[in-house]
Amino acid sequence: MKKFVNRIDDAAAEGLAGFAAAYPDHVVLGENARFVRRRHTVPGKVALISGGGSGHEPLHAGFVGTGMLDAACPGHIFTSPTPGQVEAAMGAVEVGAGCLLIVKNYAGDRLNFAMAAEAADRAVQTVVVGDEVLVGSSADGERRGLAGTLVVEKILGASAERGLDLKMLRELGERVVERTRTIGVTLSSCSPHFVRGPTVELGPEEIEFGVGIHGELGRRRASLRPARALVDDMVAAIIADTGSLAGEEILLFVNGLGATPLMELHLMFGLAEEALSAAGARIVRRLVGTYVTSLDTAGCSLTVTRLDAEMTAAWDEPVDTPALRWGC
Amino acid sequence: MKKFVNRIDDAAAEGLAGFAAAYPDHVVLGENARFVRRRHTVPGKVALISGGGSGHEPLHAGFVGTGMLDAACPGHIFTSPTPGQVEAAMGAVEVGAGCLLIVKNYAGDRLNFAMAAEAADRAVQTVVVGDEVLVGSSADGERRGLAGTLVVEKILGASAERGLDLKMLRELGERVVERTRTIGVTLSSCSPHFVRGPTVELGPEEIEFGVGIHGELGRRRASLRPARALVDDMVAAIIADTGSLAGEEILLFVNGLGATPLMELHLMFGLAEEALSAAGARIVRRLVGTYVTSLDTAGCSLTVTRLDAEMTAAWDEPVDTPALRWGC
Amino acid sequence: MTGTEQVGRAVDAVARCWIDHADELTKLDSAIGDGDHGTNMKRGAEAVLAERDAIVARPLPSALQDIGHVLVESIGGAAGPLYGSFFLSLGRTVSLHPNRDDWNMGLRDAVSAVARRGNASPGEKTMLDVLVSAESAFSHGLDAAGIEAAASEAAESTIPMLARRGRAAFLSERSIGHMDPGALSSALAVAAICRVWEDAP
Amino acid sequence: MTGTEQVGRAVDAVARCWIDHADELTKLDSAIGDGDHGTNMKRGAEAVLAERDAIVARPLPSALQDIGHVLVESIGGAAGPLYGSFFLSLGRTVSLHPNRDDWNMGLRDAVSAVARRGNASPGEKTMLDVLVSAESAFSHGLDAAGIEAAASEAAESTIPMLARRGRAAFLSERSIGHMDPGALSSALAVAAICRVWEDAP
Ligand SMILES: Nc1ncnc2c1ncn2[C@@H]1O[C@H](COP(=O)(O)OP(=O)(O)O)[C@@H](O)[C@H]1O
Ligand SMILES: Nc1ncnc2c1ncn2[C@@H]1O[C@H](COP(=O)(O)OP(=O)(O)O)[C@@H](O)[C@H]1O
Ligand SMILES: [Mg+2]
Ligand SMILES: [Mg+2]
Ligand SMILES: [Mg+2]
Ligand SMILES: [Mg+2]
Repeated sequence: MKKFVNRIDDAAAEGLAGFAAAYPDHVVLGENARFVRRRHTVPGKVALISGGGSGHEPLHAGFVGTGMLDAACPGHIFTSPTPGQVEAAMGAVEVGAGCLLIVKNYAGDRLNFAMAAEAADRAVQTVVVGDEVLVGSSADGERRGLAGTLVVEKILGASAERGLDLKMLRELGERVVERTRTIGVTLSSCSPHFVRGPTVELGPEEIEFGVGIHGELGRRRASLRPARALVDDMVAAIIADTGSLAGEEILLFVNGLGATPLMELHLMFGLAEEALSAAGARIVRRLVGTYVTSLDTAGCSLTVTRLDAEMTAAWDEPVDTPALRWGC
Repeated sequence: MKKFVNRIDDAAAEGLAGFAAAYPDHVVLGENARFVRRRHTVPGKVALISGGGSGHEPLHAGFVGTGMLDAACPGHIFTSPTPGQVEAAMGAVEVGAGCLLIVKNYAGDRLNFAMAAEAADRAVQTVVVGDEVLVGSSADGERRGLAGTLVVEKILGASAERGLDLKMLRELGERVVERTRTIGVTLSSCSPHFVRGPTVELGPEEIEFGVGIHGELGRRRASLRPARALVDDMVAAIIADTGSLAGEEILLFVNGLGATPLMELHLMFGLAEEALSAAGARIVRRLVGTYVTSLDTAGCSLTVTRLDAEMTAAWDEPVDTPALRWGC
Repeated sequence: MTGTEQVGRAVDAVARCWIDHADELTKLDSAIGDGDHGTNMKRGAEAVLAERDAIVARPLPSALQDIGHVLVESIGGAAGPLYGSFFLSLGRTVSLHPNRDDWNMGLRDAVSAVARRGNASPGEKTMLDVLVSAESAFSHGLDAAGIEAAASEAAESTIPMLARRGRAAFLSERSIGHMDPGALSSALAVAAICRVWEDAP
Repeated sequence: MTGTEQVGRAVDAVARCWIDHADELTKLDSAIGDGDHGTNMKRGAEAVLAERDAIVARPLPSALQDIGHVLVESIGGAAGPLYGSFFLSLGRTVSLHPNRDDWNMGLRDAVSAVARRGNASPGEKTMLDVLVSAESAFSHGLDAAGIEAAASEAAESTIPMLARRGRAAFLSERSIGHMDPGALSSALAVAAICRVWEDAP
């Protein structure tokens, strides 16, 4: 798969360097690019730190800034960052109110962030994000951390700016995760720099249903159908997981996985709003775009967050990061 | 090429309907979706209207709102909108200070917008955007309207909010076009809904150099090389067109053509900043992302605008549109 | 056959022809354009067919102008205004019951309207090359078959041309070796009209 | 051959092995994971090789812990902390000049450190399946060839298993029929060490 790249092994590092060059007012690269931190920290604020493998851009470094993350640790492509990176980030942005680590539910992320937390000589708490809708037989299984991570980071980011302490933030984070469900569909898998060709080969009429954001196999192979049928299946899977959404105030977030044009994401958004409204849900907040990706994967995810007053207020708060910006 | 779509012929209309559903606070769909207009017009302001074929999302409807366009007329995929659409848009958003039509330099766009202007019984002026860098033998030819259109719309949008009149806006627009140059490179062409497979077949080691935003052939076929070599060629082509950029204050805008992941765009941005700085240019404003696309084309464009004080100030003004948002 | 009946049958024939050749036009426009000419002309044909009876019921000049308006508001892109200008101009100049000379003058004005609208001249690899040839064949008194042949040859003649107008012009030399899609859609229309004219002069 | 010399040759052998089999590990991780295990282990191998002389010059316990730290800070992903925990634990328990019993106790602790760190147990289609088998073969007094065989069989035994830990667990039944990439990288490491041990017991 053709890419804009120099040396394959430098793809993530050169991408990060370009990102930092593009947003000099927002972010600063930590020493030998081990983390990205916001230019100005806020005295007394709990430091929000996240991170994960590269290849999900703009997640997480794109969400460093006012109203969201204080620092993000990018690992190699699809590879969790090391404990040393997380420790270095904590040292750079913690201002005495402790650190809240926002960790997506993958073994690599949890293992590395846990080692950093253990080694840290400061107050550290962790929120594990698992927002994947479980499909069929995996009902008892683990939920992957998907696009809902953005919602968690936005709501916690605003709440931290408002002065919530470490414990309250962790509890709020866990509540947001509980009320956030995501399901993704892939039309064609990505071709990571280190894999010749796509990770998963899909035929012209095949899709993967219930996918993650690492180009890996999803929950099941399915056939390509018109968008309305796909959306109805996705919404049905969400509701099977959350229970009825009738009367619920929800945030609907349709996210591109990297190579899906905005016209198609808008189309899916319109269908999702229709399907959810038909199920009795009230869409009160909306986001559509390419935010939590899997390199050059063609596909999209639907995220539904059941909002309460506190979450809605936090969602509306100003945010000024490279990838998400409103109100300031 | 697999897509999220219901009926092929409805792809653009359903995408537009989803877009309008996603941004109820920003935009309103005109009668039977002939145009998209901003929710609140500004008394006494010159109405800025643009448009073109669908398939370039978020351009143009994504730039409707405070500080940018008042209305955008979307045609079918890659097909200019009709005079009737432009006339309807003018009727909806012109508030007595006349209309400035921002028209990309394509026969279809110019012919249809010209027919609308002729039929209009109000003050109408037109800015034709041709920002393409001319490569080799086509030196005397026409310049296509590419990603630089965003820069023109942003600068004119802010200036219109500040009260510039129709004539001053048109002159400013022409000046911005003169000082804006764009060159694009495609790794793989797009597969429009109405074409089975990609418009242009490129081999595994082939790229198109000097491309437009309609999936069509570029200026010449070239071979895939490391990103640094591609960027050096692109910057050299820009400078061959503009003359030396030494000492110039410039806006650097690296734009994705639809299916290129952000990691690669950031990488290209970093290389472009290096190459332009080496050529003596001072990068004072920056933008990177997927803004002016060609459906699912894998590729990117480099846009350089030589800024003066007025343009820089207008660029910095607040903007609140679905696709571009800062300062408010 | 009354005038309007002939217009009706011409409308049906041209529309049918554009719809049936949409894929071919798409292929040509994919080679040196953006691939939409096939769907554009198909959409225009369907729009005219949708109002065919109303159009045909009107006096010839209005019918032709209606066709022009419908094409402008349905085809879009470069082809819309150009085909629209052709029929709008034709409708403004032909009389209620035009004889061959009236048609002659009408067609001449219509072709120059297209040239003016598109600021193009023959030899620039556009639909104009076909319209000019067909009109001149008509004005030289050729019969239906002769006009159809002229149009078809004109379309073929665009293959070696360097495009100077429209999207293909951006490709400079790379436009050489491909037939212009608008030239083919024009030649198809001329052929369809000629056959209707031949069956019932 | 002195202890440290043997460690040096073991380090070279394991690193060489992970580098040479990177593509194979990538292929396995593409089937039921995200495809990065090959490059992850290659990066870890190169990082240890870069500090090989400094590591080998140190007393055995520190050398093993250094290897653990280097692997944690270079591999990343799930494999980093797990391989790191193995060597960190081994380095903390073995004495300066361990005999077979010392190695036995050290390996047993190291394997349980991995199990604890990953919260995994044998039979869950992870590298632990191989480490447990190899350690048990060692503790039962098998020779190098025997231990290598046990490790290799354990890797094969992961093919029919349903993954319960790590990325592959998300695939439930779809993980069946593929060898676990971490199991192969562990088996390769065991084989490399056994051969070094065999050449110079
Ligand atoms: N200036 C012009 N004068 C005459 N014909 C033109 C001109 N520009 C374009 N055309 C015709 O339009 C055809 C392309 O139509 P179409 O593909 O529908 O529009 P677009 O180029 O906007 O996609 C070309 O093949 C050519 O024949
Ligand atoms: N909880 C765990 N316990 C033991 N081994 C694990 C665990 N999670 C993952 N692994 C091992 O890690 C291997 C994957 O490593 P790697 O691909 O480098 O990390 P990632 O899965 O983060 O991409 C798996 O094949 C498995 O052997
Ligand atoms: Mg990984
Ligand atoms: Mg077109
Ligand atoms: Mg076209
Ligand atoms: Mg992996």
